[in-house]
Amino acid sequence: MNDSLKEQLTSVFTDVKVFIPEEDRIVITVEKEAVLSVLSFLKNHGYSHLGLISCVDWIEEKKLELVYILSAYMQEDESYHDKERTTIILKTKISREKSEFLSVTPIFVNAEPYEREIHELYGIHFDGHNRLTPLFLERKYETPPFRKDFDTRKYVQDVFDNIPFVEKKAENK
Amino acid sequence: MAYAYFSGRDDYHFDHQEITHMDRNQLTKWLKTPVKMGHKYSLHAVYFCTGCGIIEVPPVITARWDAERFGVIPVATPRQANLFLITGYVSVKTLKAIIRTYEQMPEPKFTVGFGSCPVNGGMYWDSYNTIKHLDKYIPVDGWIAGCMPRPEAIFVAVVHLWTLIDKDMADGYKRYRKDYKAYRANQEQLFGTLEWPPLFPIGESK
Amino acid sequence: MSLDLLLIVAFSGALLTYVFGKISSKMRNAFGVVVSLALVVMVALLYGQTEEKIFYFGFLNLPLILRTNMLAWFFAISVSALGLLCIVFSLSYMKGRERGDFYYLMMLLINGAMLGIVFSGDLVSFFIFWEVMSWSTFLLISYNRGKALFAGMKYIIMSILGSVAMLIGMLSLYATYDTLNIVTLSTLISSASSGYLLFLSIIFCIAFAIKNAVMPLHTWLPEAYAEAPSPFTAVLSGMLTRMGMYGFLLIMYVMVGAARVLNLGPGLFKFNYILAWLGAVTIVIPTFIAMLQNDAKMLLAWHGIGQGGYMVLGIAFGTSLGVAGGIFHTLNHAIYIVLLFLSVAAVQYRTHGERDLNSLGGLIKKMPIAFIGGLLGISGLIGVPLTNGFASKWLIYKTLILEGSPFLAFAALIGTWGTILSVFKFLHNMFLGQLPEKYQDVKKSPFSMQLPIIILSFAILLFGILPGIPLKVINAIGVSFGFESLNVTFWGIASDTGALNTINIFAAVLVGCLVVALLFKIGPKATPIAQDDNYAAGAPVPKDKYHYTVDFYNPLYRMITPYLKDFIDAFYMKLAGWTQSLSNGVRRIYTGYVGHYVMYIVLFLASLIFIQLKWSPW
Amino acid sequence: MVMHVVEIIVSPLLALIIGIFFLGLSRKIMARIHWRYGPPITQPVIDVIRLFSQKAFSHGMMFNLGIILSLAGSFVLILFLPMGNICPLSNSGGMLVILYVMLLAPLGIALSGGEAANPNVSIGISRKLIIALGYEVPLLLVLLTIMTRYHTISIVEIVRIQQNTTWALLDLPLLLSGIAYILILPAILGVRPFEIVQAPQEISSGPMAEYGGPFLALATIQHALSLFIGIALFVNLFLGGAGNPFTFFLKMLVVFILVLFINAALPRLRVEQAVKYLWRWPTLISLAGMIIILIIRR
Repeated sequence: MNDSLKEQLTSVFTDVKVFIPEEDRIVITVEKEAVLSVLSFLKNHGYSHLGLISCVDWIEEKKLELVYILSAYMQEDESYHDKERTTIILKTKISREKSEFLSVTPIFVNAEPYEREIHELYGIHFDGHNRLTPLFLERKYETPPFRKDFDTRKYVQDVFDNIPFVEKKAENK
Repeated sequence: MAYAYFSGRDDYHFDHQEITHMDRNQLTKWLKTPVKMGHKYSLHAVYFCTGCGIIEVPPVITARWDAERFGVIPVATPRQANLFLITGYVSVKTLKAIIRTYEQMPEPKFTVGFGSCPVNGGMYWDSYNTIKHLDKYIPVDGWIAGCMPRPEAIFVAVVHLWTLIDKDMADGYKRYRKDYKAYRANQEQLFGTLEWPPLFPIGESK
Repeated sequence: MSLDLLLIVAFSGALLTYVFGKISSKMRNAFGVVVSLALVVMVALLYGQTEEKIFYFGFLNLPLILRTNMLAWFFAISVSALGLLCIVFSLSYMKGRERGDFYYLMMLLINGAMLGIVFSGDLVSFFIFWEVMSWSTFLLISYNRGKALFAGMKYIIMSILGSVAMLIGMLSLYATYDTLNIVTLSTLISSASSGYLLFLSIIFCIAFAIKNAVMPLHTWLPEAYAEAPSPFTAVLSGMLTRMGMYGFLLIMYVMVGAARVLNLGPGLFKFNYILAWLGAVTIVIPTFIAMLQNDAKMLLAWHGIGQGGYMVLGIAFGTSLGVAGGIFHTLNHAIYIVLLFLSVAAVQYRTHGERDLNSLGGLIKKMPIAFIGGLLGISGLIGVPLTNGFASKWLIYKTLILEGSPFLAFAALIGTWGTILSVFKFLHNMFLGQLPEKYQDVKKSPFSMQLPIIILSFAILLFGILPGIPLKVINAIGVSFGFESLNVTFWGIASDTGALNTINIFAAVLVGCLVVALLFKIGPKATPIAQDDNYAAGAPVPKDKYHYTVDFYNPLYRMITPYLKDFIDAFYMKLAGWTQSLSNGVRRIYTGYVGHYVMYIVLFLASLIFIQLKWSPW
Repeated sequence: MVMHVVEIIVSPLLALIIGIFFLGLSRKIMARIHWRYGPPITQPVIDVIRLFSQKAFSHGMMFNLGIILSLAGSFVLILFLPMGNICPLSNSGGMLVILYVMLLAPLGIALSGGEAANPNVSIGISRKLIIALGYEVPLLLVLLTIMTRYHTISIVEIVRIQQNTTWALLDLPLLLSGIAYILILPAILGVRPFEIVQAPQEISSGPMAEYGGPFLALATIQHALSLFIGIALFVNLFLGGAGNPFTFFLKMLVVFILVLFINAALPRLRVEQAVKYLWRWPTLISLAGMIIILIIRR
């Protein structure tokens, strides 16, 4: 089954690398241009549930890697098909300096909050996303806080440790 | 020990002799200091369950460790409460709600930080989004250290709170009124501008 | 003080006000107030007199008779007093509106017409004044055009139907007894056959039921109240609609007489019993419809219908307590409904005519006087103890329970609880709750608006705490109808099957409030905070994002809405539609071609000839 | 005369003590049902003392007046209820006044809460009024049935007649009405399954949401009094009142513990469900009772 899907993918798309690390898991690595088409292809093949979008910061090779995790819904209650057991992990890498990518909300509507989160924490701008407003954070960060070059200690010292203890302040006065 | 308790004040020393024990049935004390006794034995709590501490609260208020024995019950709104229990780490966004809720509680009011995170950040000591010391923003009368403290720790805290109330040392609300300028300054340094007006006139605080 | 002078002052005053209006508006306002004040004084001087004046105007050689007695005085004093208050209120309400002279003319004309109705001693003058009142009411209802015109149409059509019914009754009376003098008639009628009396009562009661908006003849009222200019709506709801009550009393207890009217008709279907049931229906259904209204004046209008049910129920039940309760409730209802409409008018005046309950709110700090008026008004409407509505309702309930008709009593009581829901929504949505941003700088209402509101609020409390004051007059009326006298004290009714003693309740409430206030003072003084500083789970309550009194009773609405449509109104509308199309069909006959007319004539003659040849009737 | 004044002073105090005692008892019994030790029975007193010592926040004039009005209304209502042989205002309007004075308490709370523009308060008020309309329908039917049966509108008379003959609950024609009243008693007292108004988990205690300090203390006292009133009315109407306050108290205790078990056993209904229930079975039963009475009187 998975092999058949692999063949289909490789036949349809030119620059996809598909490998199956273990049973029920397919890892697809594509160039960022092909992501949308591969996603819609997979969706048409029944993998219509976008479980998660996450992001990895490969700081050495100056890349940000976006990871889309897809799975299929159960067809009937009695038994699994191995298709429904399968989890598809679709990876693509984009440049770190010019961190822009296309939004997948046209294909998966529920990608909206995931992309807002990634935009907030990794500073990736998604074209075609209708509201990239802050989701979690209260404060503004000059470098997005989940990037590896964000110096947490320094930030904490600058922000939280700079706020004095009230007792000391009262003594000083 | 699964927990340690220490006061928000430096001059409070952890001493088993000084600790007030249950004196709810001593009528003379009721006649002498009704207000203190009332506050000791009817602590209506707002459990501000920010993090993992939420797990410790249900056993405390239900059949296992029935906190209602001591008159400690959770209430619906801060207006009705006089004990503010912050269980778990405090993120920047949560702090806003905490300050607002604290200012909405009627005086006298007592605050207890539950777990290591509100004390000094705990395991979030270098997090980009978790304020480390809660008592920089609102006054805290007592801490329950530990990650996580056992539910009994809450009762130890309550007993220590009785002692503090007896000794007039549970004066967090007075400190807040006295140093309101400093507290407000800290809050504004963190948030920029606050969208609610000052609780007390700034000029009054000296 | 002579009656003809009173009426001359009333009508000439109205005309002179119009004339002065052409000169200057200030003069007009002053003169209008003076005239209505003079009317109050003159009526007040008539207290306790019984006089009768006969004028021969040679109109069908019928004498025009004016007479006064306790009943007439009771209605006249409330008409003139409330008229005065509404005129005073209008001073600032009508400022800067077009056709002010016309407005004042009509107000004063209606005032005079109502005085004429209650003082007229024969049916001809009664009918004339009645028509004057109806027509000028129509003109004022359609004062602001648009929807108001439609409402006025609805009103005038039903009112004409009523007048026709009354006319038929009068003609038959004239044909039978050859006089229309009420006093003479009341003596002559007592010997008439009960079938004829039933006919009379029904034909007249149709007329008065339309005016008093008894179901199923109520449908003109809601739009009329909602669309008329607010101070006039107060007059309309307070006194003008209640002329129907005067009519009921006139036909039932003055002309036919209590002895006969209470056992007209067969067995269970006695005339007054059916009327009482109509009253009960009129209480329940409009009260629940009022709950669904989102328009302040519409809501009050439906309550106007419902409260009318109490009065009809009271007087139709025909015990001394019931009749007293019915008459007393007429006065009380007049007071508090006028107060409520004036409060609404005050709010409208400041919020640019805003009537929609869902877009008002939080005005208590801005317009405290209007709020007090609204609060006391709804208390009277509900019948909270120590407000006037309670005393009259108490009388009605007591007689209903003790005379063994608990179902009527149940209808009355459940009507009260429906009232609570809807009027609390009225108060909450207007004065309590969230203050919209756009009303942040609303000012207090001007003094000429506050004065009537204060006076009426005071009256509500006075008649609630000392109901004996009006009850003495009402008791005299009841005695004149031939009921046994009630044991009226200043603070209620003494009786062995449950007495009413408002002074005790008053003392108890007063002391209770004082004690609790002292208790309240024990604690430290509360810190005042802003209205929007609320606990909403640590988040700020958003301003103007939403108005959380919209759909105040949503769960209840979902349950009861399907059963509460105004089916009767829909039916009448359909009827009107049919009539219109029919008359359109008839109009097609007049084509305008001479040939067609000639053809009609020829056909007619041919038919005549045919008939003559066939049956030879001539 | 002196006796009268003494009664006027004593009966509210007695009612207050009994109500507060009931509050404490309810918390204790509920705790035991939950297999907890529970607070001391004086816990409500401690709470009230504590609340009176706190510095509350006030939203305005009506916010203060409303709560005062509501508590005063409850105190006044107690003066109309015969408690054993104590009834200060026996002939000042009878049952009808009681029916209407029952309004003052919720009306005061509603006015007071209305000025605090809190969404939860508004929701709680509307729920309170709806549920009141719900249980008033059967309640009115029951009361009218009793008043028709005994042919008086004075509650003292009703109690006296029952003392001379037998309890209304055991008087066969009134049995159905009694059952209907028992069915709606939880709704009148506002306990589960009708604890819709101040549902702490849902709308953060509804009309009480903005009350703190002395306000909440007065509200607590008012709650205690309303418990007393609801049960005392039932005892007076159906359990034949009592000759002296003590037996009266015992009867109330029995009824209250019954209600407590219902409260402990059942979950909370939604508003529509509650109103549908109240308008179905209790209404039908009380209607049948009224029809029976009417047939008997004919």
